[in-house]
Amino acid sequence: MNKVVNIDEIKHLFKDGMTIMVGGFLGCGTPEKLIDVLIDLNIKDITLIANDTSFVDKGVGRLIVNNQIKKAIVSHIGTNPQTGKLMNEGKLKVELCPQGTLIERIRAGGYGLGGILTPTGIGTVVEEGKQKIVIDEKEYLLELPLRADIALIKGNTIDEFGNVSYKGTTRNFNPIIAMAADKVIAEAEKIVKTGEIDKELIGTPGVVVDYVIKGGE
Amino acid sequence: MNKVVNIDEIKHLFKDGMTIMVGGFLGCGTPEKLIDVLIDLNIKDITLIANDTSFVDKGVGRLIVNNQIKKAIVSHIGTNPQTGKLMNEGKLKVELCPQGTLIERIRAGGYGLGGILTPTGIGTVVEEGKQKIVIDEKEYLLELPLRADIALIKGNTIDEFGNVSYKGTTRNFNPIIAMAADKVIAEAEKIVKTGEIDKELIGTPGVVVDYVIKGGE
Amino acid sequence: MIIDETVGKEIIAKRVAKELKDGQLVNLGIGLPTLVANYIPKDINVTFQSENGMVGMGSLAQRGEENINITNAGGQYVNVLPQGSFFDTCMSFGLIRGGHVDVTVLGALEVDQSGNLANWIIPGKLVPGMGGAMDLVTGAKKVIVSMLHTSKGKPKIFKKCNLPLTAREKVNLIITELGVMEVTNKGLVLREINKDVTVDQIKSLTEADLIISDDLKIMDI
Amino acid sequence: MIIDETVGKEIIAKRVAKELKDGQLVNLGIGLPTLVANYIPKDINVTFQSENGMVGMGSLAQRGEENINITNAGGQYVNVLPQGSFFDTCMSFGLIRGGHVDVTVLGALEVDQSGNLANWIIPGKLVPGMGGAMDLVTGAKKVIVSMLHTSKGKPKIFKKCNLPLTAREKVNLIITELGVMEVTNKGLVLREINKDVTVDQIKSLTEADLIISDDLKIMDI
Repeated sequence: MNKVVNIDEIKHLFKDGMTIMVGGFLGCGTPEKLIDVLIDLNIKDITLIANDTSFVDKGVGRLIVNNQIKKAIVSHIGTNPQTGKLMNEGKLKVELCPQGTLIERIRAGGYGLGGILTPTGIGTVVEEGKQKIVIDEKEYLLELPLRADIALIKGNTIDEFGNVSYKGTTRNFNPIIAMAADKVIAEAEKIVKTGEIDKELIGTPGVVVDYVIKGGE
Repeated sequence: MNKVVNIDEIKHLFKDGMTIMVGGFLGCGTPEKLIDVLIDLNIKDITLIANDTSFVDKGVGRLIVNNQIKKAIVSHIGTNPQTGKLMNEGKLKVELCPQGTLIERIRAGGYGLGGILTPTGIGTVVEEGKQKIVIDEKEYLLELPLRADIALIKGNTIDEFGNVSYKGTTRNFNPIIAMAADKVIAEAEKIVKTGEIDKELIGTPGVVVDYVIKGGE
Repeated sequence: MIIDETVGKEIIAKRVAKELKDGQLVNLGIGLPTLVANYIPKDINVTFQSENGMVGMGSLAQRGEENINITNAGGQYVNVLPQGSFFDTCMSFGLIRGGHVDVTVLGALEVDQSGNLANWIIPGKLVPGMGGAMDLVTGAKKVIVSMLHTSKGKPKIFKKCNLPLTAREKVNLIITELGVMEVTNKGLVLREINKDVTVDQIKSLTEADLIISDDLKIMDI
Repeated sequence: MIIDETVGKEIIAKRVAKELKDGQLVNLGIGLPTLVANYIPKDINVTFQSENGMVGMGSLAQRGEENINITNAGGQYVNVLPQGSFFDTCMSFGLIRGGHVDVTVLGALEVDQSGNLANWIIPGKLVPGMGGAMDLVTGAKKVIVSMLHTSKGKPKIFKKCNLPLTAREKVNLIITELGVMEVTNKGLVLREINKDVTVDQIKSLTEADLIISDDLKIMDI
């Protein structure tokens, strides 16, 4: 089973208005070649779920600058001035979510959980409109799961079956979003034959990956 | 910072009546030398949290046979006839919990979450006495976090700082219980200097491990 | 017994194998379901999950070639295939509860026409615990119960389960040595029948109301 | 400004460093808190967490020696120390929310005598987002706010924060170039004072009610 494809073979997957999750933390661990594809196809009205909106010239930040995002569900937009500008102009909707809550919501979406109970956000504007549940005399916010149509992840070495190994801090959102989308496309720095990655190094099992493409190194 | 100690240096940690989590799935990935310590010290009235009660002569099964367990919170007891016998005689309390729920409850305890919402158990006796929450027209059980006084984990190679690498299916509960206890003792097949384990192979960061002991190979 | 037990189990395993599709992730329960692995069509690629922490599980390890770090959910030493990988229990049940497991195949003590399943406890007699079964039946996309049609001649397929449930209304398909039954909105539909038995024979061994498919076929094994 | 800004920041960093204890896991926020790493006493071993997915974070990478796979929470290339390891965001915030991070050191726009902190938004002006700050302040065992005592002479320590909060009543200690203040049940207690300032000077630069400790000490730097 070989999931390695050319860019042309995944283009049909992308549609205007989709919800797309993208891995990366300020661009570290973002699949840049897949961002290129989104830009080339000029997919519009994307709901983006990611940690942040990166920088204007890096990662998902490029999609912001190219006006392809309708709504961004992220924890931080401070490093990309264009995000704040478009938001203030009413051209981009931003839903800010605490980072630890955001990743647990995505995990809940991928792991079949109905939501999460977190103390983060209690006593802040984050709690507005949300159900509070008291456990052991402590308040928690009920935060709901997130899923996407497509997750775009970045791995270091990936095998033909889709098994992904990561390096350093490039993991961040990648292994989690890989569980929470209907289709998962993984961008590899290096592609090897199935079985060639040390099994103890596999961070995302190929069973959840649908397509593998070769990115830059 | 060297966390490697002799058995004698951890004996003072164990007390009758403690709640102890132990890694392993039917004994695979259980720290057998730490079980020896519990048996040698004859620690009594333990509340055990583990996947199962293993076999009579293996892993936590030996603690059952030795009458050291007061209560077992596990998903399965079928492979250890002594568990059922003691339970029927009223000498051992058993709380059965679906495996996926059990591990998420432990994770919630270690990750600072107030509980989990799972569809597992809905419409069964597992839901008795528990709060049900409806999300998106689907029912979920609110299951509460679990923590322990001590977690006993088993790793393959462990460095002096306590960084743990695992092999094969020995992971199971180990990386999760390591997050959910006041003290964490890790049993190594092999101990190396800090930094000698490939960082991409570390499954449990040493920052959550308090003591490292050398087990069998 | 209309059909010998050993032969019956082989029939069941063969028929279940035909339900599996290329690229699927499948969890086989301990016991009879394990036999399914022996009959996977050669032209499809199916990956097996073992809930103790592995995908890409292979066959039982040969004596002398066991890797003590690689076991199945029954605690036996097994091989891992090239596409396989390992993970902790959270991830394993994330795959299960999150619907990433396409098919789970389990045995049953009782199953009923509403798709209820009981397979983890006989109160006062046998209390093995649910292990991962409740999560598997709740989370997998398709739930196949594979079992001998009766327990020593006594029906196991009921109008309504008597034993405590493993999960409510989650079973999709029941495959026995006598036939293939699908749980539908209208009830339990007999889709296929073993060539050596009659509809009346099946009915007499089934406590549930069986709807006979207009398109009843001979069991494809 | 009573004390030069650069000198002030150094004073703060040095004083914060003395709060850290051997074996602790510490998260330093971006900006001023980062400086704390330069003043850790040589006889203690402190491990730094970076919420993007690392413990054992070392110094910034030298130009030409950057590993593009290893960055800090500000996106800069950093080194990793021998005891370090990497993980995903779930694990990172498990460490944070679960109380495994012993100390978090953050800057503030505003902080108040009840231990409320505001540091993530100025509505209508600056909306960077909370990033990991809400989780850090909620989850870390000890929360230290480290900041210049005023913003160009205007108080930042209030009776009650005006800006939207990062977390409610979670701050334990406020360390500025002028002194060390502890949030207690009774209110905000001035425990230490910079040798070059008077209590009246601090009071005039603080909107909060300051309780002067009976045991007021000279700031230990």
